[in-house]
Amino acid sequence: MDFNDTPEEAKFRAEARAFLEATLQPKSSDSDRLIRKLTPKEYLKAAKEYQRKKAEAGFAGITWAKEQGGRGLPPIYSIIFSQEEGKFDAPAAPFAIGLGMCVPTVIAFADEPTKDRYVAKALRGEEIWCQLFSEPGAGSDVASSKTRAVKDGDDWIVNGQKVWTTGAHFCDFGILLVRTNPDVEKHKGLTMFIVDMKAPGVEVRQIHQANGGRDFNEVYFTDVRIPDKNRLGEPGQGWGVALVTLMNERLAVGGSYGPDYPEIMDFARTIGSPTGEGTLLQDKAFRQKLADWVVRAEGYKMARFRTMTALSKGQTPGPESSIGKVINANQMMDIGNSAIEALDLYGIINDGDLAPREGAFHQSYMFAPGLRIAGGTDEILKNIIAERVLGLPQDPRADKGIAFKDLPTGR
Amino acid sequence: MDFNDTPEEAKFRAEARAFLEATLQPKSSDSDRLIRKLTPKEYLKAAKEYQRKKAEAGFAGITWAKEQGGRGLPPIYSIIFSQEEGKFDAPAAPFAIGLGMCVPTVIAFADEPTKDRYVAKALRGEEIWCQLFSEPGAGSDVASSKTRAVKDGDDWIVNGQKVWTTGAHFCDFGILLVRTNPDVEKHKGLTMFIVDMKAPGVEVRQIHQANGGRDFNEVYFTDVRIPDKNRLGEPGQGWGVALVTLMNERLAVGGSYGPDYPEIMDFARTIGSPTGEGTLLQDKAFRQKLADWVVRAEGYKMARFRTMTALSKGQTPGPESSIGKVINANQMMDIGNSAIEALDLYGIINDGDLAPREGAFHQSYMFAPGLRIAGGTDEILKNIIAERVLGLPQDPRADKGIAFKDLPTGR
Amino acid sequence: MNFDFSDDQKSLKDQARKFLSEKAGPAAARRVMNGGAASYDEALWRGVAELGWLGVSIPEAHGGLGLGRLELCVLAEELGRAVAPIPFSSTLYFFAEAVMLAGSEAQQAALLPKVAGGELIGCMAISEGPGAPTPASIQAKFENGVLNGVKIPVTDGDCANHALVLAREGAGLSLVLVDLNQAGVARTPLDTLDPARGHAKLEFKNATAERLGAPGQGWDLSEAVLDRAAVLLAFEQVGGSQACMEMAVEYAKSRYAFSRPIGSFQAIKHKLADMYVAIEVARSNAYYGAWALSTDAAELPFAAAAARASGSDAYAFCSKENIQTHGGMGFTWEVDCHIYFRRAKLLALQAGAPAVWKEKLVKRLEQRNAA
Amino acid sequence: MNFDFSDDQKSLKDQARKFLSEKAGPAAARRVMNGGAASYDEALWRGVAELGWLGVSIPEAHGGLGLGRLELCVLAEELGRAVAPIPFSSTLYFFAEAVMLAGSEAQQAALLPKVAGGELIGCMAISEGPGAPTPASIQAKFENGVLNGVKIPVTDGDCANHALVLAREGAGLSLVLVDLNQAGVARTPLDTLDPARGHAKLEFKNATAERLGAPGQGWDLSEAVLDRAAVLLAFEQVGGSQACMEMAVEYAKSRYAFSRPIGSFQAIKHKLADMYVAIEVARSNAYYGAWALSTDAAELPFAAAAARASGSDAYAFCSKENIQTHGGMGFTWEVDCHIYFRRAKLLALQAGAPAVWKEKLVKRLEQRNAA
Repeated sequence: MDFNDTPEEAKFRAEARAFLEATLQPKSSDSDRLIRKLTPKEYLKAAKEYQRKKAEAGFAGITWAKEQGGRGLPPIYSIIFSQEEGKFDAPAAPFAIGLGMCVPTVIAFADEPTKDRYVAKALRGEEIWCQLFSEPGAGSDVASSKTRAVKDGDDWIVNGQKVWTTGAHFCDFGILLVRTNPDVEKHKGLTMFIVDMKAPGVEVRQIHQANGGRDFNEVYFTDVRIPDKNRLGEPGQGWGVALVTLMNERLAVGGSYGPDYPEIMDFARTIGSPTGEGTLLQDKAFRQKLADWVVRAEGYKMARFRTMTALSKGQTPGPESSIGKVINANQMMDIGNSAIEALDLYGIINDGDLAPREGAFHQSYMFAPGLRIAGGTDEILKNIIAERVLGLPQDPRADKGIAFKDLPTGR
Repeated sequence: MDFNDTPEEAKFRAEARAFLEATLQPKSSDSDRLIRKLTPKEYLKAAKEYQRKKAEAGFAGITWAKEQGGRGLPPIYSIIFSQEEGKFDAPAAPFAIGLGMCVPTVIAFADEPTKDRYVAKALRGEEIWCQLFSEPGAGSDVASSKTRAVKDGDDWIVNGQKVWTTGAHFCDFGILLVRTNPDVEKHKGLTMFIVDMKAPGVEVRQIHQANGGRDFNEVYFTDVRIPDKNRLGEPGQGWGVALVTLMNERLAVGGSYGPDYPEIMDFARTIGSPTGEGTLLQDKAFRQKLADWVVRAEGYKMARFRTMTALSKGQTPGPESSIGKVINANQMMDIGNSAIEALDLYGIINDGDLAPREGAFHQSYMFAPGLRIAGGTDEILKNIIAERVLGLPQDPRADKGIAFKDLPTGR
Repeated sequence: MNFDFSDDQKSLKDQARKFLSEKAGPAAARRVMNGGAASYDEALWRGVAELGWLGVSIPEAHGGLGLGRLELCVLAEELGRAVAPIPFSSTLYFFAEAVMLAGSEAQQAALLPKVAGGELIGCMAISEGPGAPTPASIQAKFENGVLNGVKIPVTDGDCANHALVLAREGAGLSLVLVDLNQAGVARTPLDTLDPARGHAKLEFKNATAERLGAPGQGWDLSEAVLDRAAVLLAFEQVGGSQACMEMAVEYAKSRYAFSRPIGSFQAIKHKLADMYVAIEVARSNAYYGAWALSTDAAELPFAAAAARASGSDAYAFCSKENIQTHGGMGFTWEVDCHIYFRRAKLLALQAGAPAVWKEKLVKRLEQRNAA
Repeated sequence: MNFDFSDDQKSLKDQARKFLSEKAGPAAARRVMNGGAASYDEALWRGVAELGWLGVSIPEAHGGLGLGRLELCVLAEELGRAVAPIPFSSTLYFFAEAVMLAGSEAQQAALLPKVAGGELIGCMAISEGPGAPTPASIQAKFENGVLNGVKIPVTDGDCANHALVLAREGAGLSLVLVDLNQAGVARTPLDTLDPARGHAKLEFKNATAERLGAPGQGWDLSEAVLDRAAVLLAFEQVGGSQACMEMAVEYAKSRYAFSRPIGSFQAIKHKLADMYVAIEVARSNAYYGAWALSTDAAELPFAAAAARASGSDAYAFCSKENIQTHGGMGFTWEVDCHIYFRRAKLLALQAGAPAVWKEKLVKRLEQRNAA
């Protein structure tokens, strides 16, 4: 039992490190980051530039097959690269979903000409992709999507709305889950398409979030024409295609979000305890809570090392990696809340300039409620663990054998 | 807003107090209680004697109609009596279920001759009643009882098993929920009977509990004959009868169980903190937990005063009183656990003689898991609150329109 | 046993709910959040004044209705339910309570009628920076009728025209009364987690001020005021929690997932049942606080701490899980969940953080047992 | 990255599970609980000795297999899973670890072969009464090779033939080795929450004893032993938690209520998912502890505290909710739920209560950051 790379992994890590040092700046203070210093437009340009260099150096599509321009390596290698990349100020975010989830789906389901058209350009960062699954009426139950596509000659005509789309405003293409047959069971009437985000009838609007931010979009489709050759998989097979995409989502193992126990521990040294005796860090009640956070954060970190070990041995991790978000989102909220309450009334101030240190806790406190929902609510993730890991029976299904158009919707 | 009795209530309280002082000893140390000092046989005798005196003094069946030998007063008066009775060493427990739940059901559903036969004797303490609903295969889902009753001339012949019956070994009669028609939906094939616990074929066995105690019984029925005149309600109407019994159960508002915050606070003064600095009561972590217990215990106490106020105004409290057990059972476990862990390894000792003070915490820690289940699990109580108080939809029903005999049982 | 509000008080409650459902509610809060001219809803404030609510707890002799604290509790619950964007709590729970508790006859005669008439917005200024204030931490200085120092943050400090300020006077602390509309006072508005309520930093440079109550009594006095405010804030917290639960229940009944109302899933049902239990506990403790406040009972410090601790916990839980129940929609600005979530945090901090009150609760329990 | 047990270690695990599922498990625990002749399962103990498990961590030079700590962790998990009623932890995690850590060459040569051979049952005696022991609280006294004092409770003190006792020696504390089969030692068996394991009160009256390690090093030494035991106990806790979860899952699949398996109700599903999460966290921390123990890493004190804190929490939760999942049946003596519930409490207390370890965890975090 050890934390060491295999010789091959160590060699790869060294190569990656060399490439990154030659290409990027090490991570610096928040304010110096590219994402802060550059305009969105400049940042996107830098991101595409960086992606091109990754591709040229062979660090794009690390796990993809060679014939797709990838490197054909096991997943552990892309984790090793991310570990190293994480130490630098890498403008990689805009490609995460496209190359992590969308293009792999294209590779899995598109014909050769289609792949030739899209895959290489995506890998070289020339085109960015987004994922269009969730709808206002189809969140946890994404298979009940009702955005409609109707065949018209060699085209399909799409009308409807998607929501919570990351990066829709700067993306070139998306994979789009639509309803092509409302007369069959909900899982059987869906079809997946490649959609040109610049096509007429596609309208992107930013979502104003509860925390004040605007990180996601709504995408409206009005008589948008999609050629049938952009179809991924057979008509009615869309759900199967979507499952492959979501499977890839799971492999993108989530890290920590915002301040965790080290940050609140530093903070606790500098603030008085609620009882007025000593610092917060000296407060026994805080220390017991801190221990719980440490145990969860370290436990999660070690669980990821176990996952990496499995990957390193060529196994693919299952839904058990769902535990990450359940732990982290709630811990993030709990830690943010504890820091805010330790400030007493001063904690209500939400002004990065006035209280830069506190700012991080406010941000994570206000973002955490969203994180408990995004990419699967706590409740859905616990169902996944219960059913797919522990093998418990599914919830009773109210939609068995009922055509989509006849399903109760409460409206 | 005040905590005072109305003049009538005050007058009644004084009468009750006078009767109790003349009849009982004030509550003394645990070891001096009748329940400890007397043999079970002697205790039962004392209980019957006390019940007779209550009846003679007009403090039995306080809420019952006059023609049933009751006093025809609103429920608040029986709560006032219990408050006063609680200050004395009253051997009242053996009658709680019979007079609280069973006999009121008899009164509600039996014909005059039957009532004449049973009610007065029960009220005077000459006969004790128990409730026979739960079965090994029908706990939370008591309507799926499968103890069978088959008509045979003017009798019914009963076979099956009931479980978790309090006092079955000393009871004279019970109300028994049985399946008389398995060919209809489960709620429609049940019938309620009065059963003579001394009848041939009735066998009572004590249950050995997880905490080591033996407070409940299993009752086996082998070809037990019950005359049709002992039927309560029409054949197939048993579920409606049972609901009336369970409604009365709810009115028997549950008090606190075992040591609560005052006891652990006293205890915490005498034991060191887990950090080795000062006493447990001085430990800030303990103090925060203590505050939560205080808030729940006081909140529950005040909630009961609100219920009493409603009763005092002639309203009947609804299922909201279900919150009591959810709060108390978990708090009891939490407090017991905290006391045991504060003792460190010494907490493993479970010996009343060696550690009398600790004993109470051990007892409640070991009994609490049962309390979370008895009389409705936490999960069932939360469903009741969600459905009957908040009006949320029922869980999907898998048994709609299916005959009892065809219901899936997993066996 | 009559542990409930009277019929008159209940009809005041109904009247308040009717009025506030038209004039206040999340929509009004949004108008202020989105940065209207004022940092509070002036029309709503005038309406509340016209209804006489500002005088409910103020004696008739001083231009109030002289009804009492139970009526104020009733209004507090409804204002909390309506997340009302007005300086009601600062003016009545803190400022007016302090004046009635310790103000001289002259001070009461000068200030209370203005409060009752809606001409005076008051606030209380204790905090001077991060962390729970202690007698030792207070730096603001009062001497020879002049106040110097900085208070940050001050709830409603941006719109109030009078403040009660905790400041050093000689060896001890005193509570001093300051007219904020004077040269010696500088205000800086602050961005907070609850933009529907105004907050400011107040800087005093040789500001004219007068003491309220005896010199050196400032800390005990402000603790006494906080106890009274705690009960009233607890009712706002109960009202807000109730609003969250009702909002979540309605959504859970109408929102379908997997072709069922999400309220038919136990994960949601039990979440909502937990809200109900938390609210029942908080409400019952708040009632006890109301009784103690209205009768000036010796139990007030204990009851206030219990009411505040459970009120803060209930609102934190209900506002958080109301978002969760709404799923993605709950995390959008357009849906009202976050307005309650923000207000819950303000109310939990306004008179001191939950951990502070839990410690107070235990201290008072020890004192009660010692007594 | 190779953060997992080796294939050899995994096959040892399989072998252990196979053996223990036949020879141990709740049934064996019940035999001891119901008060057999001995306070432990002697046949099982012999079987374990024959398999060489008692020598797994002991060097070959002293008659062991010299495999190491990872193998011991593997066995600990399986013994925890099987709620084995034998003095394995006292003998190996505490006694043998202490002897290997601080025993003289002579002491090791004299004691370790007997441990490996199953002739020596050891125990560790620190507690002298209610509450967490501190350097100041220890009263037992060792001088001139003689021990006096009382230790209560001592896990396996009723069946052990040797004990390591923490006692005052001059100004400091020392760890001393006592043969329990001598006139100067009186044992009184104790009733405990976990009757499947023996406990006793040990009274020493001029008992012959010898020091283990340097004089005055007793406290630090016993802390070091507790750290090692903490990791191994954490594996027992993980094994026990896993057994509870599997038991609950099986029951939830087969038990029907409302004509559905209760495992199809989200209240049960999410309860079991919470168990799974708690176990994954505990297991991962335990693995970290195993790595630190097996490599004698500087991280051991930190890793041990994290492993113990999460192991105790996980087992407490899983054993409690396993009862709840079983409903009424879960509260009967005949169903095994309570056997795990009882063992969970013993394991949470055996090397010191959870709150003690959480405080240790934070202290060590502070030290690590300071370093």
